[in-house]
Amino acid sequence: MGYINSVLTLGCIQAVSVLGLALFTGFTGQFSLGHAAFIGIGAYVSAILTFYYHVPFILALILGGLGSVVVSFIIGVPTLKAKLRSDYFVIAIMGFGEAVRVVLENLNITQGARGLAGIEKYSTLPVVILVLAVCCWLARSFIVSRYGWRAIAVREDPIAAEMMGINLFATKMLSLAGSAFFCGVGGALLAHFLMYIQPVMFTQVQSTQLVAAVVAGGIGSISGPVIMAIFFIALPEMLRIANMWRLVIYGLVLILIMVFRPSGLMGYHELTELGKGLFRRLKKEGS
Amino acid sequence: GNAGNGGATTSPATSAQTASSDPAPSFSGEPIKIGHAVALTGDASVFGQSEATGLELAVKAVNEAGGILGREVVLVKADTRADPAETVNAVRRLVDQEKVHAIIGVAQSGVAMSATPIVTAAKIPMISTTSSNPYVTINKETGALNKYVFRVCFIDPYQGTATAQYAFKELGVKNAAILYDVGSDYSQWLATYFEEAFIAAGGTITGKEAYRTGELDFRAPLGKIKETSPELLFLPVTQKDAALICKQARDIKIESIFMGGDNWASPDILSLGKEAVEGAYFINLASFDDPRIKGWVEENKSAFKGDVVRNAILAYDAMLWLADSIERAGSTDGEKIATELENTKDLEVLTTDSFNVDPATHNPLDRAAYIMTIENNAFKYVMTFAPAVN
Amino acid sequence: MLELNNVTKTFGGIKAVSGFSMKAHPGEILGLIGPNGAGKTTMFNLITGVYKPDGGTISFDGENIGGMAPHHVVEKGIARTFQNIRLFNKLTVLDNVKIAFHNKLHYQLPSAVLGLPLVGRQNKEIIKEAMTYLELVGLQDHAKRVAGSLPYGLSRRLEIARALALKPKLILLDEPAAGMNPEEIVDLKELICMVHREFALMIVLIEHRMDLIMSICPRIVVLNFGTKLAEGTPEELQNNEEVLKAYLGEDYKNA
Amino acid sequence: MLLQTLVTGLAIGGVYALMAVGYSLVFSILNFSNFAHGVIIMLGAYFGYYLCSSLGLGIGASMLGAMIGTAVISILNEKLAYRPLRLRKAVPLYFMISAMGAAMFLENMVYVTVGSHFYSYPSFFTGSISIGGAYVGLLDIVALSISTFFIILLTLFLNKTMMGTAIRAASRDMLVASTLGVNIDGLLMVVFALAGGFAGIAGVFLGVKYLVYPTMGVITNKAYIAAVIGGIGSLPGAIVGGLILGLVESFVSAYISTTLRDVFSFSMLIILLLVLPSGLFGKTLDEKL
Amino acid sequence: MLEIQNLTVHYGKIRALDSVSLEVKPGEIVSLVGANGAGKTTLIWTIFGCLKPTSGKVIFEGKEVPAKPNVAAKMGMGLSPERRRLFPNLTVRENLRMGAYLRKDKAEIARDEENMYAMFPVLKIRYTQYAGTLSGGEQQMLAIARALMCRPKLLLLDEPSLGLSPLLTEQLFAKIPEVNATGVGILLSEQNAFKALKVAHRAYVIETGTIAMEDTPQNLLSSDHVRQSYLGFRAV
Ligand SMILES: Nc1ncnc2c1ncn2[C@@H]1O[C@H](COP(=O)(O)OP(=O)(O)OP(=O)(O)O)[C@@H](O)[C@H]1O
Ligand SMILES: Nc1ncnc2c1ncn2[C@@H]1O[C@H](COP(=O)(O)OP(=O)(O)OP(=O)(O)O)[C@@H](O)[C@H]1O
Ligand SMILES: [Mg+2]
Ligand SMILES: [Mg+2]
Repeated sequence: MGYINSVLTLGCIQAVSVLGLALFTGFTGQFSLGHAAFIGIGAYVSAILTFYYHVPFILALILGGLGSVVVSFIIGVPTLKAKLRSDYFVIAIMGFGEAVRVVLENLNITQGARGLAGIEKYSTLPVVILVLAVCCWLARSFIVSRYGWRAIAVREDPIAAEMMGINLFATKMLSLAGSAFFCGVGGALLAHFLMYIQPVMFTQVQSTQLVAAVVAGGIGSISGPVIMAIFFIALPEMLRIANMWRLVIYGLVLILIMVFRPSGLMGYHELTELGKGLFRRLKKEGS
Repeated sequence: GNAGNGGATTSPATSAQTASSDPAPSFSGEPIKIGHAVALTGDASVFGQSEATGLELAVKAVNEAGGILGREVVLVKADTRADPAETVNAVRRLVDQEKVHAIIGVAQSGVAMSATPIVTAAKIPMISTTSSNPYVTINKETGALNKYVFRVCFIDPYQGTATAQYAFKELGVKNAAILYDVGSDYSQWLATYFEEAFIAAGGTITGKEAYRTGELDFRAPLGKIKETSPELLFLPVTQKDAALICKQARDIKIESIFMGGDNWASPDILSLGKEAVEGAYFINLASFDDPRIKGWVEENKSAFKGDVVRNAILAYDAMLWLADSIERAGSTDGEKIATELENTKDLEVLTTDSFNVDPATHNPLDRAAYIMTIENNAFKYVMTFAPAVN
Repeated sequence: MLELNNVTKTFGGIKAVSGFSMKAHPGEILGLIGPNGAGKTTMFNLITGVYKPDGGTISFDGENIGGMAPHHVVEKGIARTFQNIRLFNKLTVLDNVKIAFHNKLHYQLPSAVLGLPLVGRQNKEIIKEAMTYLELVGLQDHAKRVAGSLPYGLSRRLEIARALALKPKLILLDEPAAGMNPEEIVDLKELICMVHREFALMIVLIEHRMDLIMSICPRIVVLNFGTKLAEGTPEELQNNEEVLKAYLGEDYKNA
Repeated sequence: MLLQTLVTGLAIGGVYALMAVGYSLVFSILNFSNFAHGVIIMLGAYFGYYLCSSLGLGIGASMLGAMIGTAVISILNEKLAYRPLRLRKAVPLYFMISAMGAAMFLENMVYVTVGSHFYSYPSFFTGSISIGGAYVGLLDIVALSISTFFIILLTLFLNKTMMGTAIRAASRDMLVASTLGVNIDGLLMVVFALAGGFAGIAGVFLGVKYLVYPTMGVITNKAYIAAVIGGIGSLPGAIVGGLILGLVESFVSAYISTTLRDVFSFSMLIILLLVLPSGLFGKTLDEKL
Repeated sequence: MLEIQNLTVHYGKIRALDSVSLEVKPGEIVSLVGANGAGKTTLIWTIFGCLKPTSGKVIFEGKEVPAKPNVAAKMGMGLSPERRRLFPNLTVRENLRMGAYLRKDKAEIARDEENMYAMFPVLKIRYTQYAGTLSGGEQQMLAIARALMCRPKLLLLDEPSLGLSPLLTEQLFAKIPEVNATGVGILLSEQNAFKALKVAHRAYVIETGTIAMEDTPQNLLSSDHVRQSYLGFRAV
């Protein structure tokens, strides 16, 4: 029980972060290999708040998310304003992720590489599911609103979008900040689940897994990435019997998904019914 | 040089060997399940894989000697990749799914720390092989003892102090520099304790440089260190980094003595470092020259066709310690086992005749610090060094 | 009123537009023709802020819009279509139009993120309105199709619908009849005249299909090598030797 | 120390450059970041290691062998993980994910089959030359010259031959390129063989200079950054970017802080991109409307 | 020289072509006339092997054309595609050279290149410019020129007059018979139906994926149906 519970909890926590990247990558079309940094910021901000200052968990959770939002402006404003090509942006944000880790390793309050131990445990499965549900609602609402339309337009054709009066920078920045918020919340949940955090937990490998879940789940879908996030956490566990081979298989599964379902689990599915249709679909998936 | 205890006592390993010719003992009751949470993949798997061999031999020996409480001991492995999040799943799985009675392994301090809450809640004793961070067994904030968490290795302050004092007193080094990995908690701790102890002993630290995990080229920090011409360069880092650092230091003509921590104790450092590590010193948890374990190492090598690292030896010790405690507890109740683990006295294990545990810290007492050197591309035992603790 | 004054744009030595001046009045349909590479599209790009002019001024309703960011230009009431069609290919036809209303909705970020009912209500109304634009161009039956699967001619109409949905004061059409046969051009002609009437629009039209441009533009500007070659009514231009030589070809004399 | 820092920086930069070239090459045709490149470099290091230490071949032969090995792996990688996506006209994002899958697969295959031990090559080019008090490793000189030589060769190939033109053409429109008679499968085989071959050279140099181990491909991240500095897809850019990154790193390490080095090189990257949004040699081809 | 038998093509579930049969005889100019979405472009891509038909065959000079465009090119077909599809990152000159990718005769290629410049002088002025930055009409000229550089036996032109000025359109339609006179078969899909019919030897009318009529241009130009649906003469 406890084991399944723990895997599910981790899966849902990952899903919250993946939801964030789904906004940025899936709906705004911007690729990123640095979002683990936002998870890290959220984890550290919230953990420091509950650990040193005994801030209530709910508040710490939200502040964790907001902390990531603040940091997202540091990378977002210069790079998105400069209209970097997407590949350049990827590398830039990858470097940014590393830089954040360096900072975490060198601060006193984070206790550096030694890690922060003794964080209170608040992230139980019900809590995590509740947060995930709320986040799904927020993300969905965002997507079906005019802010989501703008993001989708930017993803489809930035130039045409601009000619329709869409401010590219504002749209991308809003998505980045939103995704940072979700990742921050995910990080806060993670910290209060593991009860111990270390900068090495927030590497590019972690960012990669977020991207993998988003793309395998389907660009332009909310439900797909969430399902895939949980699946990708559970997969290595299911493969534990295969022991050494499990990561080999994991890699293979990733390729197979791309080869046989190139638009992901739910690729563009909710997209075609943008607006009312999307709502119907989510309901259907829910049942 | 020879191991301190000199004469060849019959180690449990050798007795296990003789027992193997006997017919297989018959067991009664449910087997006792021991979980092994270990990095089988990832960079740390060099240690993890070897640790697994040591534990397998230990379980074999215990079973051949009739098991524990007449019951067979079975081993369940779970891969941690040395990653804290992964470890939570691995340990949960061992505890909840496999229903193990005790856990051995969790070799890295960070990994052990993320496992601590789980085993504490489940009341499953856990013996860590090589997590040397003092706060694995003790809660840093409250100072309270983690009742179910133990370790078989010595802790970082002890190791840092031992190396510093040995360098100052025995090698007669008056100034030293440090190059460490900021991304590794182990390296950070050891660097700190070495620095403190070396200064306390009367030496000077001429330079303290750091790099980040994954670095391959150390010429820049080494260049800075070279300017300060230290007599000794302390490298509390992994064997891979150590080998590279030594090579590159010699390339840019740094003539200092190199010294390292227990992480150096992998044959890799010899094959990688070659001439550059000649004459270097490091501290170890066991000496391969020790006649007590020489035979065992050979046995392990022939059984698993691989190099043996210290984790194998520590895992073996941990298993014997655990077996003895369960036997004395008379049951597989976690609480009782933990109490017996805590009260272990003068137990005969692979590395020593009298293994004692400090009930206040769950650390082993008087764990010998073996000073090793590298000579003719081989490890050579120098002495067993007991640091003066104030 | 759109007013270009002495506008210049060069690309590494090539003078795409040089010292060009022109005026377009509210409610006018102005034709813009000229040989290939004369600088017509560049002119549109300058007006909409894709390029910054190297010299001269561009003003719209008295405000200088030269070099303004494209999304601000749109806010001033200027919309355009593209010579090389640019639709949101993976979205449906309806979504393509719907997005044009993004600035016309009244809710703000907090209510959007919380998913308040008013968001849904407003969105629904917008969809209805978007449908009327599709009907206008005759695409109502294709509303649910993916825009990328439309044939060339229909894609052009969708672009026009999308531009109209921005409710501009001025619309710039870059070769709207390209890829249409004469019969379809007749339809397009009617469409343009109708929106011109209904929305009291100012239209600037680039076109190489003379059957369209000669019949709906009372005034036409001819561009050559980035400068104005001639200006006048269709009849005047059809008898202008220079225009015939540079652009229309001798055949047109008789037409 | 200044001189030594300079030399150190150039030596590291040379390695980055070599790694960046193969990455840039694949990018220039398929327009995606081939994250499997690092792993193929790692395999190159293993191939070379086995050839020279188990079979006792010389460094030249080992390098050639490694190049052939990685070229084959690289071609297989394309055929199995990218070609199906290509046929479906998938967007670059999907290629990147497939590449990540391939990287994970290959890296863990090495763990399972070879194990996680570290290896070091027998010593080659061990000497060093002293120039005004700075020690220049012979290996670094050899590596830098060999890589410069190959990169020049490759640049000539891409810009001066019909096949090179076809590669650049196909990078924008494979379908139309094939209607002109270009055999896309064949072309990509050449491209991936070349990228693989470069990965092989880079792997062997990395192995000789440092070590061989399963996760050594991670250092390729630096190569990606180098490629961006130079402008992705530009081969001269890859060289210059690599050298610049190497120099910045070694100067920051030497004069500011080793641990904060990555923060500095990252900030430099951002500032550079603010001034030159497509890197030093990258071409911005603004789409004409 | 080109024979199409019962070609049916689907996009997913949508049927774009339904059992189309058509023929281009050696030395012939054949026009395709049809409304937007009738399936002309689909037919042309399928002939070239870029789309896989659900059923039916494309036979070129007695051999079946496989679904491999590069093989079709080798067999002697050339294409100027709809929407131009130039290589924007190559210069004008490199685009032309790509047209001659399969040819080996260096001197001939150079001569043909000069011919193209003679036909479209503006391309010569712009020969080092990236194709992506050309004006729409200039791009169209380059697309046609690139197809001609193939020296094909059969030339497929999909809306070649798109975006060309009236003057250039005249010139283009004057050029088509010239090219044809050198023995090149031409299949022309064109919205400018008058011109397309005037220049052709034979023409097909495509309506929603099927061949509705096949006749000589004279007959089609005088057909009421064609006049009303494609030439803009509305019934009063
Ligand atoms: N980015 C650019 N770089 C270089 N030259 C350019 C660029 N953009 C346009 N040009 C050149 O400027 C000239 C004007 O182009 P423009 O697109 O405005 O022509 P146009 O009048 O629209 O022609 P068409 O009728 O063929 O579309 C062309 O000769 C073109 O090659
Ligand atoms: N990628 C696609 N996916 C789905 N349907 C498509 C796709 N491309 C074309 N179609 C459909 O196939 C039919 C034929 O289109 P095609 O482009 O061949 O017409 P066309 O005769 O060339 O029209 P036009 O004159 O406008 O270029 C149309 O109904 C079109 O919507
Ligand atoms: Mg134009
Ligand atoms: Mg068509």
